Amino acid sequence: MENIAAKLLWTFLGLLIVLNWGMLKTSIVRKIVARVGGRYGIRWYQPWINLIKLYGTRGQLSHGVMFYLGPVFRIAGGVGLFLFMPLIFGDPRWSNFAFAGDLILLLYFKFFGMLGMALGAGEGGHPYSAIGVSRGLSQYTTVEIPFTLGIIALAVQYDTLSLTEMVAAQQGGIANWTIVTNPIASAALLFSMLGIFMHAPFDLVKAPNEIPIGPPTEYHGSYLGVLRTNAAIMHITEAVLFMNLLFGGANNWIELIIKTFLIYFITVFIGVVFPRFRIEQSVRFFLGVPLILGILAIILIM
Amino acid sequence: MVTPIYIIAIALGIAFSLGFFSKGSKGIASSLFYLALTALTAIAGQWLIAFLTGDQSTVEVFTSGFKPPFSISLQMGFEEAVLLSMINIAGLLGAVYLFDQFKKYGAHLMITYLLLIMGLDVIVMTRDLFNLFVFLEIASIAMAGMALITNEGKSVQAGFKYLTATAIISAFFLIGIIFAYNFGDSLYINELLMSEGILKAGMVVSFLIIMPLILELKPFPANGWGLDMYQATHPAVGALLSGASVTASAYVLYKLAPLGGEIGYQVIAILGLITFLGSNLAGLKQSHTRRMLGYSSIAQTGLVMIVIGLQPMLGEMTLWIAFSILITNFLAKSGLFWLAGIINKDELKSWGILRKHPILLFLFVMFVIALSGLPPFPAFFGKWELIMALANSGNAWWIGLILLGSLIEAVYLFRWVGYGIKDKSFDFSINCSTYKTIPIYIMGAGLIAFVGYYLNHYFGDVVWYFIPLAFAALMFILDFLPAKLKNIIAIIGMGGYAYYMYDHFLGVDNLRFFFALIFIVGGILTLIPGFTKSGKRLGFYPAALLMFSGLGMLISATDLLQFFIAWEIMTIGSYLLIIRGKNSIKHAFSYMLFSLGGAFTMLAGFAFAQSGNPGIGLEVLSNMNYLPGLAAALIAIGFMTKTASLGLHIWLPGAHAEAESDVSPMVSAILLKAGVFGIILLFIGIGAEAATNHPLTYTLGWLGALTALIGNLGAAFQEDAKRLLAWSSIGQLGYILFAFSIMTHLGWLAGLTYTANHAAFKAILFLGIGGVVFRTKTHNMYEMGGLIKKMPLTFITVLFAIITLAGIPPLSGFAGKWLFYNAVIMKEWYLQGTIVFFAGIIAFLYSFRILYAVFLGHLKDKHRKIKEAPIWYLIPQFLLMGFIMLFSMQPELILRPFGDMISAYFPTDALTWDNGTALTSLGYWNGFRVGVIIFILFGILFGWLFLTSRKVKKIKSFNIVYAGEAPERPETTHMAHNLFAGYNKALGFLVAPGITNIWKWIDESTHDLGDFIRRIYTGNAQTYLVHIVAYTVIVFMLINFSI
Amino acid sequence: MIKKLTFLALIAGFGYMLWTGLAKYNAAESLNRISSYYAQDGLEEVGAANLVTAVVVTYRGLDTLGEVSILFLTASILGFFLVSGKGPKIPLQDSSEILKTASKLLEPIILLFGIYVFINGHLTPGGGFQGGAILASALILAYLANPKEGINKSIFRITESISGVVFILIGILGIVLAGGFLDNRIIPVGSIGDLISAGIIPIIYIFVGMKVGAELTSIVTNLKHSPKNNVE
Amino acid sequence: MMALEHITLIIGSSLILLGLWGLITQKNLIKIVISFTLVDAGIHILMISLGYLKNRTAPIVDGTIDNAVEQIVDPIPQAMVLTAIVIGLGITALMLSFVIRLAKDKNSLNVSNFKDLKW
Amino acid sequence: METNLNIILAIVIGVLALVFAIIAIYHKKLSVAIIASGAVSLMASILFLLLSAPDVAMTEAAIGSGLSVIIFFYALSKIRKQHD
Repeated sequence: MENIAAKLLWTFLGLLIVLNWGMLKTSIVRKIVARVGGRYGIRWYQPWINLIKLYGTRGQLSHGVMFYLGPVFRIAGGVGLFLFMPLIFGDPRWSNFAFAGDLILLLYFKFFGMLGMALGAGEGGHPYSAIGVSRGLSQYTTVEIPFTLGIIALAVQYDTLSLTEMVAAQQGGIANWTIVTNPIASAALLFSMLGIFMHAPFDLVKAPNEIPIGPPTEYHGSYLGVLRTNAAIMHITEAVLFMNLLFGGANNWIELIIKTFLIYFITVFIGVVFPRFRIEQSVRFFLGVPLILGILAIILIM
Repeated sequence: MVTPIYIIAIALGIAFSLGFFSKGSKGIASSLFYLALTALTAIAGQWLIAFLTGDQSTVEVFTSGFKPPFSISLQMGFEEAVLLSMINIAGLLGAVYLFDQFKKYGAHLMITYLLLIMGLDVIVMTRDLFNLFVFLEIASIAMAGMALITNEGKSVQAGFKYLTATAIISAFFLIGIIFAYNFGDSLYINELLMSEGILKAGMVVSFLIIMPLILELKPFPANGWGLDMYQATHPAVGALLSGASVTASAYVLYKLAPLGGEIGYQVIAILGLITFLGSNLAGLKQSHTRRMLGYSSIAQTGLVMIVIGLQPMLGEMTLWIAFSILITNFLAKSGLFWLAGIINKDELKSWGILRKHPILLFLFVMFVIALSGLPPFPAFFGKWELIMALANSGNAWWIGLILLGSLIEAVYLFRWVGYGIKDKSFDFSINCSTYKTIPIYIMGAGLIAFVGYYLNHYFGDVVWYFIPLAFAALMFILDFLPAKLKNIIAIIGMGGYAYYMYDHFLGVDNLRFFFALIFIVGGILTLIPGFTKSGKRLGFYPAALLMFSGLGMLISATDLLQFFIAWEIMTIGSYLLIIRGKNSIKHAFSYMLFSLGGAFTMLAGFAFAQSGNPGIGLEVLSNMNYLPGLAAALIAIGFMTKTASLGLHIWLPGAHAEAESDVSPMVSAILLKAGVFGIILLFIGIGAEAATNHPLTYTLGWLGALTALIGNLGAAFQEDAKRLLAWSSIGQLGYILFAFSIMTHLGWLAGLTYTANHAAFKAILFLGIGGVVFRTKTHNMYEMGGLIKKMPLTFITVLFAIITLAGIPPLSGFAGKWLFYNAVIMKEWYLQGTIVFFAGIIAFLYSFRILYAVFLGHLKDKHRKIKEAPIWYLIPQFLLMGFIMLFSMQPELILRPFGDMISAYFPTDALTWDNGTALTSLGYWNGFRVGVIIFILFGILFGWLFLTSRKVKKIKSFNIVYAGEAPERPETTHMAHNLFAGYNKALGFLVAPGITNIWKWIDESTHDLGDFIRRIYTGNAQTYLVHIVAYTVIVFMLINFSI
Repeated sequence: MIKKLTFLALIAGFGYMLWTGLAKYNAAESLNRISSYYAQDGLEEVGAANLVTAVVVTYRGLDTLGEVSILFLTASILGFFLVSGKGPKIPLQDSSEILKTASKLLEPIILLFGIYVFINGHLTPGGGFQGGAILASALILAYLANPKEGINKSIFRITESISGVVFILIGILGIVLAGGFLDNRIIPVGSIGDLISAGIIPIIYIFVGMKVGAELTSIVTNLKHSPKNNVE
Repeated sequence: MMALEHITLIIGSSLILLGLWGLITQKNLIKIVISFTLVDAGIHILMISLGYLKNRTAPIVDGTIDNAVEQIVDPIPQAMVLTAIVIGLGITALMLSFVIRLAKDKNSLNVSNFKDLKW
Repeated sequence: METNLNIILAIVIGVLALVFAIIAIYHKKLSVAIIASGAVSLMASILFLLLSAPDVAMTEAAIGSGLSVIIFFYALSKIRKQHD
């Protein structure tokens, strides 16, 4: 009984670290992107201010239960993903509840948040939300393929589906990181990472948010705060997922922070260079090179 | 016992004496006439009873006091007694039916009729060749005379064609007789059959005797004259033609067939096959009812000819098979002709009038089902024995062609039934005077009596097997009760059956118990919404119980015959259910065609499987030694028509969508599992060890994956809610097929989990959407929207079902996906696995679509006042949701028994459990813990958000971007129409109706072929004579130069 | 043109078929088993001098019964079928002088000859059918000669029925008294050659003769003119 | 010269073939019925000639025949032909009545005008 | 009987029968055709006599040529009367 309480404490602590690191990362990345654009960018503490302001204001209106449940599903998805993700290798304190489910659980749990958000936006009744959701779902289906192919290739290579064992197999120097031992599967996974993060070239899904009358204006106050926290946690957790899969996991927090930042930076780096894709283009893109890479990875291990 | 000679004496005596009565005294004449007919039937009946009670042996009746070769003799054996009673009963009932005509035409017509019946009787009995010729003449002249009853231009032409044709045929027969007498030195048939003189004289003698008898049976190219008689004469004449005269001439052919020797039999069989296929094909394009019935009865005669032709191979079964085909044709055809007489309109559509007379409609549907050779009617048992015998003697081609022919026949028969049940375009009324309906009732009763006889004959000892069928039949009788009462009776009946299944199968054979659970308990749940319906709801409960009894019997079937009968009964029941939908004639018709096509392929598969094995038990599937690959493939195709796999799926969207709102869940969630159960049996038969890379399971794997992909993709682009769910069923069934064809422990475990999940969530979805459709009266999703406010409970259940469908973690759907992943990786089927995963993710598209378009978005004005779905729709949904919750929180409770079931067949690398965590060699998963974490997490966050924004104001969905100004057309803001336009552009081509076009092309080309074939009947009497002469000469040339 | 050729080919084919049967045929030297039986003890058993009659009436009595019923059938079909035809009433003009006088002369002779033929059908060639046909031709001649009188339909119908019923009764008597249906040994066979011999055959042939005569006249008269349509 | 029965066989068969030819080619209904009678006549000739035995007399046992078995022709085909002729008459009569009725309907005797029932 | 005279007679009668048959089929006037068919059955009855079958000859003569010709003519007259 007591180790469960301790477990909860450590997991909560882990969550706080990841939350703050998430917000710090967004501000650093926004500063870098601004610098590239010749601007100063936001202050490093801007995200914290936003959060405090959002949670401070009182929510004024709601479109019904489902509108409520949208953000709740979203945050539950983000935190849930975090809970089942082993952060630090070898240290039981930081491997959260990874023992409850393996890689497939993570794979499918991402959908929990997505579906919830889709329904919430739908309930909002705003026409653009439906368009945004349909774009997101369509794009996501094709992103999943190279990702699944890569996962299967790794599962066969390491002969396991549990993430902790995969990380264990990658210990001992860069030589036996997956990126080195199985480059093709890693390439496929990296391509799909771009899609999963929904950053730059594939961020058509969140495009309506930028227009003032987009769904987020409906989500204000504490709802928007919840969405912001979830965004921060999700980016870090997904980065940790790719770290564990491809870059040999982390033995301590510093290694984790550096690696997650670099991983996230890959997407930002590509995002800045490429213009935004239309849905058919992104769907066809993912059915092109990434798919071939994925199939190649499978054939190699066939 | 009255010597049969009195049949002739009475008939002729009274016929001659009828001459006394001029027009004046009609009363005495008609009473004498009916007396004569009853006497004839009595004599035949007396002999039949004597034979049936077993102590009577074949009797030879001599005339003119001398022994046979020197005088004419009649034989009264068991076959003759049976046929005589059939002919005389047909005569008596026909006379009752023609009561008004006899009153109008008086003594002369009575004489003709009496002589016709007497002629047919003597044809059956006589053992003398020339005597046969004389009485054949009497029968054909009398029949031509009967054609003149309707006395308008057309029937006179038909009579003329009939008379000229039979005259030419008897002329040929006369030549044959004189040859036979000259070379065989006798006219006594028993001697002729043995005489070597005929064989020595070369083929022409036996040819000239057998060919006229074949011509008499109206073989395919040369039967224009026969068809016109069916079309233009009084329906009672048609009934006599197809009932009595065909039976008599078929028996004569059977009597004289040995004359032709080995080649003779082959020729008869081949000509019979050409007739069977040709006239069925020609029947396809018919719109005139009686002409179509003519084609169908000629096809049945063709089938009887095949049976006679295959006598050397069938041995003593020939009579039994021929009898079962003839008795069905006799009872059903006469009934249908008499019905046609009552309706006396020519178009097929006009049979919709029968909807006003339920009893006649019931008889009509029963007759057609009996004719198309479906169980439990005699023709089916005949066909079954024929196919089995053909398989045992190893000629597969015959099986294929015979089944193809019967499928074509089923096409035009069921199209006709569709009109009968559903068509409303009639504007006339019919008079059902008693003397016209009594014969039909008697024929119907006769058919049911024979069904009882055949069932007792085949399943005498296992009669308990047919209790559910009896219960369904009981519902036919109770159909006059109010719907609610019938619903209660049905549910109690199903409950009793569930209890029987429970204590009969639990622990004994868990696999069957699991499927019994889905079928029967699922059935009860889907019956509950029936309480919403008021009034009588005629025809629903018998059909539903027929389907469920078929499903139940499928489970408890021990051999191939029981399995096949259960399969067909289930198909008939589901067909009668689906056709109840408002505009579901076309879809029910295509459903029936695919099911029948599948059933016939399965029958062929069973036949190949059982050939070479002693019995026909289900274990025969495990050691097929005659063309095993083909047999397994055929049986698989048969089952796949029910699981709507790719290529055989085009019937499903229409059939499930157009069915009534409480029929769709029955048909979709439960009926499809019958196909799955079949496939499991087949795979058990194939056996685990042989299946590592068995070509069939490999192809089925790929087929399952592609079906999943196309099914889900198809669902994503549907506008109609029920069609979306139907397409999704196709996708899910593709999953299940894929899972089972992996043929490993985990694969089957995933399959079973999926079957359980699909049964649950598909029932919820169809019931939920059924409730929505019940309230909003429309299927199209873009006309719905915002129903979450009005129907919150339905939204909850549908949300749960969608989460299970998509396989999102906390709920049991994820268990299926997880097992899938492990099974695929261990089986190394990576590529197929990826397609299935891609399909799984597409499932999100339509999951979101149905939730968004139906429940979220803007509430339409016309839906402002609708209430929540009726309570009867919600109860089963919540019960099923409870099951899903149980399965999600405690997966071990269900997966462990599944595991024990499967380890009997696949012992290696099973799923192992340690306190709640399922372990496979690859990964681990603890359903309970994952569920608890997520629910707690969800609860905390929901509570926190709820607290921080308590005093929030509810805003109507219009007060969004337009700041309170409701847009004039709310539809524009509910973006439910063509939701995935972008996606459609990218991947839409995959769902283009390619396969539907292929099937449409097949359908059109067969119809064009049928149309081309029937063109040979130009209507010119002379051409028909040319046909007869040409047919004889060509067949002679072929035989002559082929020896 | 091609049509004719195909028909020709068909007929040639049929001819070839017959030819295969008849090519090697040449007449048998001696009677086969059945006909030699008829020739030897058939005479004593049936006692008819004319063996063909013996075969037709007793040995193959059922055929004759069938044949008579065919004529009866044709007559009744014409009866109910043509009678209902409502053709225009044609004025019956009188026949020519020669025909009238010749018929007065010929009629009795033909009648006498017809009756002779079917009375001793069992002795000399001929029998019920031939006699009946001759009788019919006599009656038709009479009718042709003076069409005005018209034919009293009912007489023919009654003679037909009576003779038919008698024929059947004789058949049944055959079962009761002698060996089987239509057996002719109901009354003693008598010696071959004299008038009253061959059992019941002469009586059968008398009735058959009358029946055929009546039927053929009614068939012809039905064809000739359709009497007032009396079918309500 | 040729045997008697060979001659009659040839005549009989050619009569049958002629009758069939008439049946198939002639358009006039009456001609068709006539062709039927020709076919019947041909068959009857065929039957009798098949029943003929060389140098034998009619099967009637009057004074001139002492030992019937050696002297008479086969009586059975004759009995059969007797019945066949009468049946032939019956059928011809019925056919003619049909022809009368058909002619009344369409006022024509050409067989190709009676094509109401087709396909 | 097989006497030479009979054989020649048979050939002549046979040929005559065939000629009458051809007339019966091809002649334009129906009445001539009918008479020709009567003649054919007359020839046939003579042939029957030659084949020593007197009974059949009488029947053929009486019914074949006699009655059927009458029936044909009556039918022809009836059709002609309906015509105009």
